[in-house]
Formats: sequence, C-alpha cells, structure tokens
Amino acid sequence: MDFNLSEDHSLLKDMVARFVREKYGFETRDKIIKSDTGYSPEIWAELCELGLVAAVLPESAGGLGGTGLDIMVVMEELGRGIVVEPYIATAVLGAGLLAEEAVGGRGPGMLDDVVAGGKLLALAHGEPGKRYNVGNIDTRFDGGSLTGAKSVVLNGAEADTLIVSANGPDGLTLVLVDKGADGLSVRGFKTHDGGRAAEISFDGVKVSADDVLMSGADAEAALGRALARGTFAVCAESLGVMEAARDATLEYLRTRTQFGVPIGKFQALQHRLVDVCLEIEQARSIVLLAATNLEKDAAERDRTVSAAKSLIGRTGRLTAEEAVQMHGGIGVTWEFSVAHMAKRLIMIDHHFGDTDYHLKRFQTLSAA
Amino acid sequence: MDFNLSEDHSLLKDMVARFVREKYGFETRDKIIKSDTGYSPEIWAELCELGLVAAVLPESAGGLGGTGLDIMVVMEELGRGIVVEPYIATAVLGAGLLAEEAVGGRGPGMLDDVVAGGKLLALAHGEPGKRYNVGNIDTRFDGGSLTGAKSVVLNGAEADTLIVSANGPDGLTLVLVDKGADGLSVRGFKTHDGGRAAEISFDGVKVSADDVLMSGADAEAALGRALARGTFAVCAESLGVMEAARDATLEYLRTRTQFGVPIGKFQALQHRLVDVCLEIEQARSIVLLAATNLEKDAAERDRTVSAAKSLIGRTGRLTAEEAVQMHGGIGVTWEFSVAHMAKRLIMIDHHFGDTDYHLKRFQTLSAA
Amino acid sequence: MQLDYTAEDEAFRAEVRDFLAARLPADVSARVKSGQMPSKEQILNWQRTLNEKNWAVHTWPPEWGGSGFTPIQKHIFEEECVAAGAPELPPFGLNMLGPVLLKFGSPEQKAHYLPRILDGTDWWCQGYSEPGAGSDLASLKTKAVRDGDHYIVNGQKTWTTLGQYAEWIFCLVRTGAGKPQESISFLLVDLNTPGIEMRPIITIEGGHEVNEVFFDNVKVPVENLVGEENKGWTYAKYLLTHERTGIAGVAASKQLLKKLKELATETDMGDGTRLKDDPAFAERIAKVEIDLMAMELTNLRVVSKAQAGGAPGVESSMIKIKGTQIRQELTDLLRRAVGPYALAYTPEVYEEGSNEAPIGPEHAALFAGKYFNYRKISIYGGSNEIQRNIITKMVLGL
Amino acid sequence: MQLDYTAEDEAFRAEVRDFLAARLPADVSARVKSGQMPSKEQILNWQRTLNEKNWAVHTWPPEWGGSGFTPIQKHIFEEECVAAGAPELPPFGLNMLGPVLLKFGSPEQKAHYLPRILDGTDWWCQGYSEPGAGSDLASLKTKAVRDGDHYIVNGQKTWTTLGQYAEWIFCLVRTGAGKPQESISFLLVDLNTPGIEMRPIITIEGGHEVNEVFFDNVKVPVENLVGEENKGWTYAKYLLTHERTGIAGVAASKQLLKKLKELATETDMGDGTRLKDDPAFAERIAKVEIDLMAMELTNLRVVSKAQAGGAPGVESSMIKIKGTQIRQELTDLLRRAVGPYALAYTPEVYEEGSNEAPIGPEHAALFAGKYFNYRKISIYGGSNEIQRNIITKMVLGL
Repeated sequence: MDFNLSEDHSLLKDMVARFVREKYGFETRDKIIKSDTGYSPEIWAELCELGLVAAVLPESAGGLGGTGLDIMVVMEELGRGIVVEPYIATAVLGAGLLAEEAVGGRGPGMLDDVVAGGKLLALAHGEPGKRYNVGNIDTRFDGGSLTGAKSVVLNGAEADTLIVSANGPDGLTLVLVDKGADGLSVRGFKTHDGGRAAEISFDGVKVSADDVLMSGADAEAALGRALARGTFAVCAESLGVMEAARDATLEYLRTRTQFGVPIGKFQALQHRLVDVCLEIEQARSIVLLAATNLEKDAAERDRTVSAAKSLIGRTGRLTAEEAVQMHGGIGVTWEFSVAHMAKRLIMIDHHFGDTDYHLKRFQTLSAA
Repeated sequence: MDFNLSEDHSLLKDMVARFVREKYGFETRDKIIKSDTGYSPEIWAELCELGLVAAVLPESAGGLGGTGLDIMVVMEELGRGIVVEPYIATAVLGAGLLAEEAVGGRGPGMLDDVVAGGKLLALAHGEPGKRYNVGNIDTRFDGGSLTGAKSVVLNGAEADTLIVSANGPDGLTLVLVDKGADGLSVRGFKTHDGGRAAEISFDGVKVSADDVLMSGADAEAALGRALARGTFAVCAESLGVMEAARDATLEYLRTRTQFGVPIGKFQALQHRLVDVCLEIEQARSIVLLAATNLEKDAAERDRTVSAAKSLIGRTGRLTAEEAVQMHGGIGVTWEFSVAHMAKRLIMIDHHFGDTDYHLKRFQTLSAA
Repeated sequence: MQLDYTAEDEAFRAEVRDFLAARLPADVSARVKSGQMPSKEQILNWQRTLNEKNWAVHTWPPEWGGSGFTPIQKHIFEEECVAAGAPELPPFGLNMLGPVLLKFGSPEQKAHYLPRILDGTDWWCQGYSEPGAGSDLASLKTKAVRDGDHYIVNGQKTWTTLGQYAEWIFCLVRTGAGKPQESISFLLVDLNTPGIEMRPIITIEGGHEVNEVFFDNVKVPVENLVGEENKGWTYAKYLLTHERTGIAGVAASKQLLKKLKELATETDMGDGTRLKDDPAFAERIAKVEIDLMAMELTNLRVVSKAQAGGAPGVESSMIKIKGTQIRQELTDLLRRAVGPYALAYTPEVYEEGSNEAPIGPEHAALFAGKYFNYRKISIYGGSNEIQRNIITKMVLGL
Repeated sequence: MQLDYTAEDEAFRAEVRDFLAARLPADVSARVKSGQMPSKEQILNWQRTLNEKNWAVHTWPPEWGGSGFTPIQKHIFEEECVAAGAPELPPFGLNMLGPVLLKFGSPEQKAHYLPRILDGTDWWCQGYSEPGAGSDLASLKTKAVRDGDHYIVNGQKTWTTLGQYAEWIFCLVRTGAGKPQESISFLLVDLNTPGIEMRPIITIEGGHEVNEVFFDNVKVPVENLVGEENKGWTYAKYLLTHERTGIAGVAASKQLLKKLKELATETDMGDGTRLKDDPAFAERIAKVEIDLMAMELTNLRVVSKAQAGGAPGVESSMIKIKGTQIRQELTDLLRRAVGPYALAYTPEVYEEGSNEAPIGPEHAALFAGKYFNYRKISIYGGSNEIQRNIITKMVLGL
C-alpha cells in the first residue's frame, strides 16, 4: 500500500499548481467570468500546451495517462484556483469519449485537434424535466435526423462540437453535432459558479453516418464511463476548492483582529475549523478511493463514485458555509475569492447529481 | 395571548417542584430504582396525597383539571427530578382512561381508589413485533375470554389492574384484568431509564361484562386521547429533564476547573451550551403548543403531539449527549445524576414512538 | 396561559388583510412573492399608502404618526404584510433614526426630519459599520473635527444597505480622544454634500444591496449633531435595540416553506415521481416545518413579553440565531429542490421589464441566489457568534 | 500510489484468518460478537493461544516476543481479530507498560516483568488519572515520599480500567516540588501491598469496567521506580503515543455496521415492512457507511505513514475524533433500530450461564447499553475537545 504520488503525478501536480498560482489570480478569473464566452481562449491554449487535455486521456489514444489519479491531480489543483475554463466539458467528458476504443466516424480524427486546443467539446445528455435522472432520454435519432432537447449542458454554447446522446434504431447512440448546424438552437447562460451552461434543442438536425460515434452497448458503456469520470472530476475539484477555502479561512483567522486579538484565538472558531479540516481529510480519502476504483468494473466504480459525490456534497456545504461565516461580512461579497469558492462548492452539488441523488444511488448499487 | 401560568398552575408547579427537591434526591431515587418494584409506595402515597393524580383528571370525573397544561406543569417538574414513580401508567394513562365519559362496568367505581393511591394501573396496548405501530392489534376478546400478548407495558408488573386493548365482537375493546388472574403471565423487567416494564400474555383470561370499559368508536376515541396524553406527558417530562441537565451542566462549567480556569471559560463549550439552550427554548414552545392543542380535535391534537415528540426526541438527544460530554468522565458514571438524566432523555425516544415514527406521523397527519 | 389569538386580534387581522387585498398593487405583490426586490418607487408608494392609515411606522407615538399597535398587533400586521407580498418599508429612517430622534433629537430636528421620513421625502441610510471594525463596532475610525459652525468628516463607512436610494445618512463618528465608547457622536449628513462618494458593494450572489461611503473633508453643520457630542454610543445602542424587531423572520420563513412545498409538489424527479414523494426530502421539509412551528411560538413568547411591558433583551439573541438557522435551512432546501436549474445565474431575466424566459421553471433560478444571499443573515446585525457570546454572558453567566 | 493490499498482505490475511478459524473458541467468539465482555479467563486463554505464535504483542521487538508485524500487517491482524470476535487483549501490560519498560526500564525490570506480562501471569492496570485532574493530567496529586528503601504512596487514582482483574498497577506519582511536569515519577505497584483499596465505579449503563484505587501509606520498594525520579512525565508521554493505536476503531465500526444492517433487515416495523425499507433510516445507514469507507482509508493513510517510518502524530487526534463520531452514530442507529425493546435493562440475562430468555430479539436489548457505554469513547484517552485543541495548535497553528 502506498499513498505517495508517483514522480510523474507530483510533477503534473506542481505544474498545474504553478499555472493556477501565477496565471489565474482573482482579477484574471473575474474578468473571464464576466466575459462574453466565460472562458479565456489564451488560458485555454496554455492549458492545452501544458498537456492537460492529454493528461486525462489514455496512452492508447495518444494521451499521457487518463487514470483516476491523473484526473484527481489535475482537478484538485484546478479546484484550488476555482478555474472556470471548459476543462470538464472538453477534456474529461468530450475528449474522454472520443478516446474510447469503440469510437467510429469522424470522432477519432478530431481528437488531436481537441488535445491541441483547436476545438471545444460538450456532452449534451441531460434533458429538461429529467432532473438528475439521466438514465432515460427522449431525444430521438432516426433516419439521419436528430430531434429533442438537452438541458443545462455544461459549456454547451461555447463548444465547437456537441456530443449528443439519443435513442436510435441501434439503441443509445452518441452523435456529433457542430456549432451552427441547421435545426440546432442553443441558449447559453451564466451559472452561479462562474461557468456556463446551455439549453439546447434539436429540430431535425441532419446527422450523417460519419457523425455517429457509437451506439448500443458500446455507447451505454462509454457514456457510463464518461459520466463516472465527470462526476469524479467534480469530486476531486471540490476537494481542491475545499482546501483553498480552508486555507483562506485559516489565514483570515490568523490575521483578522477583533476586540484586540486575532479571531483565530477564539476557541469556538478553532474547534469549528478543526471539524471542517477533519471532514476534508475524509473527503480526500473518499476521492482517493474513487480514483482507484474508477478503473474497476462499472458496479464498483459507480458505487464508489456515488459515495464520493454524496460525501463531497455534505462536506462541500459545511466547508462553504463555515468559510463564509468565519469571514463575516467580506465573505458575502463578490470581491473576495472565498465567496466564489463557496459558490463553486455549493453548485458542484447541482452538477452530475446532488448529495441525495448519489446517496440513493449508492444504496441501490450496494444492494445489487 | 398570555404565556403566564395561572395562579393555580403556579401553585401546582411550586408544590411538585418542592416535593421533588426535598423528597426525591439522588440517593432516594437510586434506592428506588434498585428496589424490587422500582417505585416507592411511600412516595406514591405522598404524590397521591398532594393530589397529583387528581390534577390530571377532569372535574367531571372528580378531578382537579386534566388539561394539557395540568399535565405539562406536573410532568415538567417530575422530569426535573427524573422521578420514576408509576405516574404516567397510573395517572395519565390509566386514571385518564377511567375518567372517560363513556366508561362503563366497574371502571368508574375504581377511580376514587386510584386517585387516593390505593391502586396502580397500567395500559397494556403495544404488542410483540408491532414496534411503535400500535394501530393494529392481535389480542382477541371473545366469549368473555382474552387471548394474546402485550409488549413493553409500562409498569405492567406493578399494576394492580391492567387496562387491556383487544379486538372483540364490538370492535376495539378496553377491558380490565386484575393482577394474578388465571391465564395471565407477567414478566417484569427494568428499563435503562430506571423504570419498569413488562411482557404480558393472556391465555384465555376470563373477562366478565363488568370488566369491559368501552368498545367500538368510544374505545377508539378514548384510546387515541390516552395515547396522545401519554405521548404529550413524556414530551413535557423531557422538557423538565433537559432543563435539569442544562442546569447541571452549567453548574459544572462554572465550578469545574481545568488548566487553572473554570471550563465554562472555554468558548467552544460556551457556544455549544448556548445551542443546547436555544433548542430547549424551542422544545418549550412546541410543548406549550401541544398542551394547548391537546384539547382540540383528534387530527390537530395528534399532528401537534407528533411534532412535539419528534422535536423533543432530537433535542433530548442533543441535550443528553452534550451534557454527558461536557461533564467528561463523571458524566458516564452511575453516581452522577447527569447520567440518569441522559438515560431518561434518550429512553423517552423509545416510549410512545420515536423521533422518526412521529416525524412520519406528522407528515401523514399534515397531508390529511 | 392563553395561546390563541383573542377575538380582537382576529378582527384586527381581518382588517389588515382586507386593507392589503384592496390596496396592495398586484404587480408589486407578485414581484415580492417571487423573492425579488421591488423598485424604490414601488416601495415609497406603498409607504405612502400605509401612511394614509397611519400604519407606516409602529415605533413612533401616534402623535408623530405612529400606528400605536400593540406588540401582538404589530406581529399580526407584519405577518399579513409578508404573506400578502407587501414590500418591506425601509427601516433606516422609520425604525432606526426615528426612535433616536424622538428620544434624543432637538425639537427642531424632530419637526424637520420626522415628517420627511414618514412621507418618503428623505430616504435614510445607516453609517455605522466600518471596514475592519466588524463585530467590534466601537472601534470605528471615521473622524469629525469641529471647525466653527461645522464638523469636518473624514473616513469610510461600509455595509450601507440601499445607500444607492438614500438622500441622507446617519453616522457614528469619532469626535474625541477618550475611551472608544465615550468619544463617539451621532451625526446627520446630507449625501449631496461635496466630498461624499458612494460605491456599490456587489454581494456574493451578484446583487447590489450594500455600499461603501467615503467621506473626504465633508462639511456638516453643527446643528446636525444629535444630542450631545461624545454621547453617540448611548444613542447607537438605543438604536440597535430597535433594529432587532422581526428578527425571528417567522413570516418570511412561512413564505419560504410554502414555496418549498409548492416546489416539492410540482417537481418531477425525471422518473414520474415527485420530489414530495422522496421520503428523505419530505422528512427534511417536515423537520424544518416543526422547527418553524416552535419558532413561531418562541417568537410570540418574546412578543407577548414585550406586550406585558418587559424589555426584549437577550431573547432577541436567541431568536436571531434560531431564526436565521431556519431561514438558511429553508433556502438550502429550496436550491436543492430546484435541481440542475439552480445553476442558472440569470439576473437579467428577472429585471423589471425583461421579456426573456427564465431557465427552467418560473422563479426556480432565483433560489440559489437567495441561498447565497441569505448567508448574510447569520452575519449582519451582530453575527450569530456574537449573539452566542451575548447569551453566554447574559443568560449563562459564564 | 497503490491503495490495494499487496499479494503478501493478502496471504498474511489468509494466514490470520485460518488461525482464527482453527483456534478461537466458538463460545468466546459468540460472546464477543454479541457485544459482551468475555471473562478474564477467556481473555487470558486467548492471549496464551496468540502468544504461542508470537502474535500477542506488536509493540515489542521480536527478541522479547513481539510479532514483528509491519503497521499494515498489524492493521490486517486487528481487522481479522475483530471480525472473528476475538477478545481484545488487555493493553495495559502489553501496549502501555511494555514499551515503557523496553525503552526506560532497567535490565532487571525487563527480565522480570516482560515475560510475566506476555504469558498472562501479571495483569496490569493503569494509575494515571486522578479525580479532578481530567484532561489536565499533569496536575496529579498522588504523592510518593522516599523513606529509605521505599516510597510511601498516598493518594487516589481513578478510571482504572479492569482494575478488578489486575495484580499490578503502574502509577504516575508526585515525587518533587518543582514544576508539575518535572516532579512526576513512574512507579510499579503490587496491588497486594497493604494500604491499597480498589473500589468499583459503575458506569452509566450499569457496567463495571473501571475503578478507583486508594493509596494509604503504601510502601513501594525503590527498585520499582522506572527510570529516573522526577522524569516520569517523559515516560508517561511516551506511553500515551502507544495508547493511540487502533484508535480509529474501523474494525469495530465495521462489525457494528454489519449488525445494524442485519437488524434493519430483520426488524419488522409492525406493518409488514422492514426497517431497511424505511428510506430515511436507510439513508442514515448509507451515510455512516460512506463515512466509514472514507475513515478506513483515512486510517490506512496514517498506518501507511507509520509503515514508511513517519510518526503518527496529530493524525491520531483526527482519527480519534472522527472514529468516535462514527462509532457513536452507529450505536445510536442500533438503539433506534431496536425500537421499544431498547428500553430493557436486563444485564442478568446476558451473564455467563444465564438461562433467562432475552426481552425482545436475541441481543437486541444490549444496544442501548452499548450506546450509553460508548459515550465514553469521546471522553477518555483525551476528550474530543482536547483533541481539537491539539489540532488547533499543531495543524492550524492558531
């Protein structure tokens, strides 16, 4: 048993950490989240140049890793900087799907462009009124035509190409739809955590054979893996955000004085911060476990990912609320990063299924 | 709106409080709970002499009150002394039932004896394997004969006469069974909170017409009232126990020194005790509300009683656990009353349905 | 003991309800009920409507236009107003400055300022908090130096709620060099005076409710001093006791609970079931509903004590803490009830006059913002930690 | 990073499991699994069985009979022992006094005491805590005054776990007048010495696990001093670092969780449904199961750090707090699962050799007692509050 990062992972971690520290300060981020697109093409180019998309792809697809630990290392550090770039949508979900062995059509050919930063992707899967219950979808793919609607698609308006899930003659089918296609309507919107999402509808969008990535059992398995990886990615990210929020709070308790002493001298706050720290250690453990199990069979993988997402949801809320409360007034202002950390922590609960959803899923998968 | 006790209630409160303070110290109680019967005939005689059984009976039955507030005032003060005498079984449940207008047979004739302390009662209603779900019973009353089993009957072994619920030709029937009746088996046992309960079975126990108290709708309504009053009684008692536990803890924090200062100077403990105090205030409010609604129609009465029992269960646990924890080592010893307060607070959750049971019942009754 | 409302109380409630039904504009009510801020104009119009009936302020004596409500009536009135979706009137002039002027102001000050507060001519804001002072209010640094007929004010105030609407600000300023509490004065400042700059503070959810106010050699006439120089701390504390009314937030919590139940009933879980059928979520709603039932009575106990002439003291700390916990729990459940649509941050959709459709169900996207915004309620007005310290001292004696 | 056990680890686990299956008596296992204390004889027999394989102690070097297990092996071994229902060996001699003697004892002391600890000849108990000292261990008052070849000991110790079984006690005593920490000595005392009285302390649930020990002019030979006079505080702190192993209670929690799930499956709610079908209760079980999954890994992270030679320092405070919270939550769910039968306080039913039937389902009535008894685990060994203070200082640096 060994809990140390490999040298490669340590280097990767340091690299991402340095990038975040040096290039992704509060003001840079604030400009980005207020911009039209909600991401920075320059930053995105740099992240790709650093190999961060490749980092979460398997070597079989020309990537550099692609394991749970690779995702964890990158996401935790991106979390520390509450980075809003379209990394999960494009790298973890999109490129991850294109890197699947069973992928056909024009999918594999796109991958190099995506890895190099030339193309943004998004996975359009959730549908209006379906909440987190993404197992049943109504979007239809038939006779080369796509019809239906997708909801709260992460970076759906920024993506050059959408990967869309639909039911077709061969069962579940994943197809590619490029930005601007006829019959495609996209309404992008801001999210509380500084990101972007979109409501998308397909009104007889033409889909050629070349646009079809996978169908049937292959598509089911690949989509399952992608969602597990995406869910895991926000868990690992949450861990990073929590650590950053804890560090910021600790620093605040050390430096902020009230009634003549640093507020960190008040035992009630000390003990509450200790409790936050304990829960973050627990969060780290469950993320580690999920990282390891991400490559195991679907049942074990999903059970652990749901355990992680549920625990992370609870701890994220605790950490966010305590960090804001201990910061007092400035904790509820836009100008201090702790507010944005809190928003990301809470909003992660609304991505990929919330605490309750995953707690139930954990029970179902445990009973199976 | 007026939240002050009437003069009568103030006098009643003071009288019970004085009795508890002067006659029911730790050692007296400890001797009683270790005794064979688990109660003190002398103390019981005194309680009856003070009119405490009469206090919870309506004037129509020769009592002195019998409202929710009467029960509250008495039970809160008995709670402060964690009094284990068979008051709920005999007075609130037993005498309460005998005082019902619809009571027939030899019931009404017994009441004076009970009020005077000559007779202990118990309500045998819950059944083995039925948990808190007391709506459906299997005990049968037919052809003058009673057969079945009752479970965890409060003071069932000490009672001179049992009031037994059974299904008969006229529907639900409440019948009297005297101690020592042929076919009656009683196995008494101690409970963690210093009280007594019994497993009871009836194997063709003869029941005469004179033994039948009520049946059908009258019995249903009377039993509903009795259970509501009993449930409410432990809520009010819990409030008293919580206050006693809070007071003991506060006193301990004031006097116990560690590292050269009273531990009450530690802010972490202060804030936790404040939270306990807040919740106790909330508990007082919900008990007051239940006291008022105890005389309202069954739906409103039961909804409020369930709200109270559920809230009391949560707050009782919080108070018990915090009181013990703040007392440290001595909090987990038999020799200090805080341990017995904690046990009573937690065990109240197992009488008349627990927090979860009543939370669900509250939902059901709210939806109706 | 008598926990039910009297027949007189119920008659009064009916009168209030009828008045609201007749006079509160539907568009304003709809806006408030959906959790959005009404406009300044809408607020002031409503204030004028209430003032026609002398119902705009309850902390002033009737001879100055106060309602003369008993504490119970005031409680009923507030409950009905919230239930009907009436705008909250700005408390800064009515319930903060007003009582201070009535008690400590000169006859001229009363005669000049009070009617203008009541009819909405002057919107006041509060200049108490300073950056860095936080809970330690008395450590304020803004200075006022006497210079002939004027004070020259320099410094900075913060957390000035709705300062963007205000014509005037009442300020605590340091006028002496003695003990912190003995060198504070209470000053009334016209915001049009040169040297004052107001800058918005954008709060966590993106809203503009509070401001910073900068004073750079601002000349304030000495007649704008309330009471005596260096006695301001006394007036400030007097004001704070009035700030605390309605702190339990029971009426607001009831509205949130109602909304939550509606949402739970409407929300499809994506598999044909409704959120209300999820026993774990239903249990959370029931729990907070029970807490709120208790809180309502806890609050009435305090109100009733005030009715009987008792001073609501440390009880207000208790209901502040528990009241904020309940409202925060409710907004947490609300944002969870919304599901994925809670992500949408679309303030533009909810602006007055917008034609854009909301993302997801009507108003659903507002609740996450409400959740974030409501983090403030356990911080401002004396954080819950400060309230616990107060209870520790006053009730526990530790 | 490699979170799975190695093939060697798994082989070792199989060996332990086989040994337990072959050698652990079924009646002892059944008793332990039901949550009851085995008898002294049963415990010592098991110690001797383990000792045949040199598996009785892991904190001693192999030349003294220690197992030589790596931290991971020790973890696996403990996990298997708990799962099999093996009695916990008395830690007082093996894991507390043993390491102190090995490091600070004289050659004679080692040669005399260690073998007798190992073969069960001497059962030791601990004389650290004193009434009134609580978390402030160094404030102890028991005095030892040198008188020729002896110390004369006067004072009182408390919380002496299983003192009723013990032949010997190791004590911290005050031997000087200097600073509290510099005037403490570490003394070995034969409990048969005149002047010693041991009185039971009955704990909250009615059990007898701990005792008070009174010393009235007890003569202790000077050769029973460990190390140097007035250096006892150093030895005491060294001992406390060894006390902390297994503090996460993961193996115990797993057993409790297993029991809880069984109970939830068996328990009829009285309406034909089972407790496990109650979504709200099932959710609570799932929550604590997830906490435990995380805790197991948190604990392994600490074990693995020890494996790599790192000292488990403040991490033990972390796993102490969270580990006790998980066990306490589990016993709370267990007592709730039992329903009305949790009321039964019937220790006589569970005594060795009793023929009385339990009230309610087999063992059900034990869980409320366990819940009450387990209140101690967040108090003893440094209360969770003390652990939070340690973390505040060591990790947060506040």
